[in-house]
Amino acid sequence: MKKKDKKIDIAFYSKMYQLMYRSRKFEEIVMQLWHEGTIFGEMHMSVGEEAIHASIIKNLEDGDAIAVDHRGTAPFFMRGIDPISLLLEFIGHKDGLCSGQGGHMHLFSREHNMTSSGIVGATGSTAMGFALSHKYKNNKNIAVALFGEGAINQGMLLESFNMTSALELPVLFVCKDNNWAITTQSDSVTGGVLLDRAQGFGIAGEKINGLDFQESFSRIGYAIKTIRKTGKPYFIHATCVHREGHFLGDQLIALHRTTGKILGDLVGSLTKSLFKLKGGLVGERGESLGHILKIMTSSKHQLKSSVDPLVIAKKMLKNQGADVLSVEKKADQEIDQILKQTLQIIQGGNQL
Amino acid sequence: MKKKDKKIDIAFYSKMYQLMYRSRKFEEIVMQLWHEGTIFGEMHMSVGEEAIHASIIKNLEDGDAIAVDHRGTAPFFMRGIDPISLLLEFIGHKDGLCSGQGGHMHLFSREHNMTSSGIVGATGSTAMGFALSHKYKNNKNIAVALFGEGAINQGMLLESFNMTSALELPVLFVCKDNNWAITTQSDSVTGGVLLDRAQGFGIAGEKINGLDFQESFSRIGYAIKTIRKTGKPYFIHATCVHREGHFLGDQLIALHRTTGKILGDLVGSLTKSLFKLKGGLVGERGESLGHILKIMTSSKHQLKSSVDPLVIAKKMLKNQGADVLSVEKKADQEIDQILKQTLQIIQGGNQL
Amino acid sequence: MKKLSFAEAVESCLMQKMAEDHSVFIMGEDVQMMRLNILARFGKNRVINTPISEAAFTGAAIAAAMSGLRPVVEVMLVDFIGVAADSFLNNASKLFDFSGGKWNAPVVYRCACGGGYGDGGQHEQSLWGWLAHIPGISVVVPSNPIDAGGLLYAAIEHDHPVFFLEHKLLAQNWLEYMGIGGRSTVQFDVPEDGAWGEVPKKWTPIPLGKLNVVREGKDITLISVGVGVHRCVEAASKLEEVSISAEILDLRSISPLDIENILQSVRKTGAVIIVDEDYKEFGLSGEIAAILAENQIEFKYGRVCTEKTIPFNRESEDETLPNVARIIHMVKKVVS
Amino acid sequence: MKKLSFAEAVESCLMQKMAEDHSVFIMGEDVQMMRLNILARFGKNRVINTPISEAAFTGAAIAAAMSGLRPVVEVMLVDFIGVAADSFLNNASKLFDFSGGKWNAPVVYRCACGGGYGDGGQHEQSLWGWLAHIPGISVVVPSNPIDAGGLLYAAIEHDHPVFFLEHKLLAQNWLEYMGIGGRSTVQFDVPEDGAWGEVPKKWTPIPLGKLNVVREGKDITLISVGVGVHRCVEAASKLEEVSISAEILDLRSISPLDIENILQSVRKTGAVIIVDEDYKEFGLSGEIAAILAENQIEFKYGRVCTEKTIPFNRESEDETLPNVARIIHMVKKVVS
Ligand SMILES: Cc1ncc(C[n+]2csc(CCOP(=O)(O)OP(=O)(O)O)c2C)c(N)n1
Ligand SMILES: Cc1ncc(C[n+]2csc(CCOP(=O)(O)OP(=O)(O)O)c2C)c(N)n1
Ligand SMILES: [Mg+2]
Ligand SMILES: [Mg+2]
Repeated sequence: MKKKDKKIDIAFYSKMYQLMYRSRKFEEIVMQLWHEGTIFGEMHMSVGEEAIHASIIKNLEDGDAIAVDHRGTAPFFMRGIDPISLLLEFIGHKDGLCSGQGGHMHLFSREHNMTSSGIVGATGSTAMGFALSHKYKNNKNIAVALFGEGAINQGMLLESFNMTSALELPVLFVCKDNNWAITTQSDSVTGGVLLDRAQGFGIAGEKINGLDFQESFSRIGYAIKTIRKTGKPYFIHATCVHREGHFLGDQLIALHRTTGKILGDLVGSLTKSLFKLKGGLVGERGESLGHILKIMTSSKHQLKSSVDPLVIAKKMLKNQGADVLSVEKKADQEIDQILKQTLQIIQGGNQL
Repeated sequence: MKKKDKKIDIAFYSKMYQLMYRSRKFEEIVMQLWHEGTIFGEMHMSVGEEAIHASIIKNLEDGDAIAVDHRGTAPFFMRGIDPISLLLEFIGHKDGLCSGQGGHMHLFSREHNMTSSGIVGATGSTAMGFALSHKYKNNKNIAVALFGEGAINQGMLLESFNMTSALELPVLFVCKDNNWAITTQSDSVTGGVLLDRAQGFGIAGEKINGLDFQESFSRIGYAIKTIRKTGKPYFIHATCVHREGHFLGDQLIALHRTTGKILGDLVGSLTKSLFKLKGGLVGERGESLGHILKIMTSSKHQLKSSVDPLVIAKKMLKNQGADVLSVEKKADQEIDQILKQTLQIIQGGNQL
Repeated sequence: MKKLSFAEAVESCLMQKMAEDHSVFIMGEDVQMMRLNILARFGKNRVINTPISEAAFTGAAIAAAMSGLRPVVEVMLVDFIGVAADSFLNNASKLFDFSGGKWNAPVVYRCACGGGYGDGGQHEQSLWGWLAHIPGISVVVPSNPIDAGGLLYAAIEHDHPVFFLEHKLLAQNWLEYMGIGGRSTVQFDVPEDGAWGEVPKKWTPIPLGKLNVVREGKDITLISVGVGVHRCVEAASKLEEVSISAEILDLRSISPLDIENILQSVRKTGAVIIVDEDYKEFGLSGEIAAILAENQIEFKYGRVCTEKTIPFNRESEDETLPNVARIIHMVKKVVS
Repeated sequence: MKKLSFAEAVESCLMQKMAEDHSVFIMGEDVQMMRLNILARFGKNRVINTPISEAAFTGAAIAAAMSGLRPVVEVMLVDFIGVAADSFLNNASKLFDFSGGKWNAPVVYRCACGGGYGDGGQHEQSLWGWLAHIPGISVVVPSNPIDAGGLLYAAIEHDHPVFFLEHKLLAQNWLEYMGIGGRSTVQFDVPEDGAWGEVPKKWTPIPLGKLNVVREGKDITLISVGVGVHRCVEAASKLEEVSISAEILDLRSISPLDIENILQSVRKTGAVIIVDEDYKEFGLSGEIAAILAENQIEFKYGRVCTEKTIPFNRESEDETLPNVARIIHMVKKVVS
């Protein structure tokens, strides 16, 4: 029995790794297009969150809804939405998922019951609405709300914690906690412990290591089963990292990747400010500088390969003797193909 | 030592009773003026909350701020704001506290750092702003946020729980819980336990019997001392009743006070609806009726004299041999005088 | 036809629609008690009480609508939409465009609005122009029972978000609730023809964006909605005494506006006054001026609006809200 | 005088004001990192990082202001004010009136606004007309560095709530942040004269409610704010080639409006076009039409505004936001 389980696991987790790997490769194309200036505006990546998204997707059924925040690429890609239509949407092409009208922060797929929003905290009420609808229609579907740990201080999200609990609505709340909200370390502006907070609204939950795809899959699986059984909300507090920082071009991340140039510029300007005549006490000023430097250095943690969910997954699979390489190779080819086709469409002059 | 304490207590609690009694009598004038049509619009009373308000006021210092919700009469009266100017404000007179521009839901006294708002949940952020200011100015003052248990599901209030906790701001959150928000029994739309909820935001707190002026005074006193010492927020969950219902003219309350007429009208109309052709299943319909009747009867509880904080206080003081009667008599005369003077001003044709 | 109050008309239409279409349900604070008849008939599953969490439940309604239901969400007073503005500013209004026209949300937000009963500046706003500023939502303001039912019917059938605003001086249930409270000692200037009226046995939709010519005239066009329409009617009959013939347009919906018929009337009269209980600046009164100007119509113009925070004092309140005297004064000023 | 960017001008004014007046502090999400220089100089107590709780901290700022402080609160993008709308709709705007004029809140809400860099419809709105609809708040929109500093100075000194909106195409820090991200592969239509300019060594206030005549002309008046002003300038020089002389008014503040000088200009030219990046309907463009009409001015009229949700696609976006071609087209249509 145990052995058999193991075997199934390897095959299964290889598939899961494949999903994560494909998503990562897909996002690398997105990065490339963004850096080339083909994609405009902001671009928030899901890189570092893959284990969480794969775990959710692999546990969902048809008809389940997902309300996605500003990091939509991985969830939409993994759910099986045509990747070319996603890329075209990011580019603003008329054949994009949303006819080029939404862009990466406003992805919608009616077929998949998937929405997104660039407004922090909006996913709570959206997921609640889908859940309400499921309950109204008396089906066994659930709804997932995705959000970061920064969003957990947004009123409308907190309201939906309460309301799903009181009205018993089947919502999986997934807090992806990298402890950063743009440049703010979220623990410095968040009171209490998140699990207690959920509990305070009457919502059961657990904290998981969202970098570990095995743990994530099994705990999120448990959560979703529980929701389907009870019809009540459940809270998953999953740690993660954002290897590309808040968004592409993030200066905190650039700081660590480039050779001091940005830091030099910055320190120059800061030093000037520090020695302006009027202002805080000298002690306060020194403290400020220390504070700033501390913030800057602590973001570096997210870049270590030891916190990359793909590296972690790959290592485990290799140890188990899985043929990771052929998985990757196949995915590389697929993603390559996607890029080629997309470029063809764009160059075809079909742009809006 | 113990004996002396007791003695001090009686004198002190007599004063506190006096405050509560004066407030009640004052509100009775308000009721009268409202029923006569001299006061327009809605009128939310504090009747049944007196022990809580007296306990707060008796523990505050000059400079402390209070953000009051829609039940402003008792807190403003007890804090020492000229009662005539309050009455005139309720009437909309130009010599009212706010020149007749605000009315009973929008009372402001700059001198006392007291505000109010008719928007449910707004008091949390207002109190937080005062607390922020106290901290900025480095004084030892605190700020109090008053709200009902219905308000505790309003996002901006929840946000201020978090923010006062994370930023360590000296706010006393006082939830006056009568378990009613207009016609909704709040426990039917509220998830979890309120103390846990506060705790989930990192805020210490306790539940008190807000009908009992001794318990209220000592626990709120402890809370305020703690806040002054730590600079952190504290949560008081105080039970109370609203003997006049949500507002004057409340039909649920009228139901219990009149002899069945309203109920008769209602049941007639309901019965018609119940037997309309299309609609819910017969079982569901019966259930609805039961549900409605349950709601109607359960509001009656608030009218029992055993849950009147004044009755409770008076009994205790009498048992201790205090001369409650002379306290009341003096207050009666004072309030009488206030009414007379107010009427004179109004009849003086000085109206705006 | 039968005579119903405004409130009864709304309720009877809602009941009919709920009986016809199982996807219609109502949600909001206190709806179980406030809509007792509907609860009794349709049960708790279709009359859902919410916590005081407007941001969450207005947002949830959008998703419910996206998934095929037709929620009628009550926000009590339109003033309270402030805590939930994101849901119409960035969510309901934008979904259809963002999705490339592939997804829509047929949600109705039902709110009481308007003043004239002494409830102060946070409970008596109109805000229809404020709502209508955001592209992607419709805003409907009926002035009488038959319109209320017909427009609500159309709003529920509409495939996109609609605000349905009921003036408290028309909707007896709200006025009783917020202003009268069982007293016989207070009186308000309730327009009889707005609060009561003949309605059909069976409701059919009145299309959004079609104004109603309440009165024909030739010297000036008075444009209004809700209670303002009745104030105009009263003013018009007094103006008749001084030989000024006023045409009255009841817009019925603020967004979409019935531009064609506005133009037609003002082309005829050459003068227009907007009577708008919402705030004067950056609102409906300006929009109509712009529409006339951009259509190269020559017109004399005036507006009678709420120009500041509504004061609590009853007399000041009556002066602040558009009233008959102010309308007459403005008409005389404009046509002279 | 020295040459500064728009962003530097705002920062230098803020620094000067913070040095002059200890009651001035800043608060908002990420302000410690985003306003690094200010943090370095004034310390954490005066540069307060908040959670993503706009409703709570915009509300708190009002009370802080009531108690004698002068908060400059950052709401990042004006689009995000949706979650905090109650604080300006029912609180900041009404306090002074409610208190009978006895209490006031000198709070400044600082928000980035505007589009033109491909960020989609929830991040590029202008909303100044929406804010200005509510009586009791001022709304300021500078179009260049010297105005930005001078108006911010006045806003901080103002005794009532002020929204101070910085267009992202002018404020380099925001554009870098939201649009460029360190890339050299993207370019945006940044108005040079808006993003850079001479500023005084020491800031003094520019009074709210005073427009700036950017260009004199005799055939038509173009009225705008923010980036729109620069689009008008570009259009005007092209119009000169076809012998149309355009006068350009930079309103600088939407509320209060400088009615007198608007009237004066349109009296002279007899024609006006409002170039408004905010939504067309129920907004600024209508308000100006109303003001002209109620002052019995004869005028030709057109407006070039944002008419729908801003699309993500860059070309559609540029078509949706007011641009030079649309302005020229409208001018020709109106003056012909
Ligand atoms: C209501 C609102 N406020 C602010 C923002 C700006 N903003 C976008 S993402 C973000 C940080 C979110 O942090 P978190 O929830 O932890 O998500 P993460 O970006 O870390 O995934 C902020 C402040 C916004 N989009 N909406
Ligand atoms: C944002 C908002 N939503 C709804 C209302 C209408 N309203 C006024 S009081 C009230 C109930 C409040 O209940 P609770 O907080 O328990 O206070 P109580 O009236 O019991 O003292 C409601 C829903 C409001 N004023 N503001
Ligand atoms: Mg985060
Ligand atoms: Mg209550």
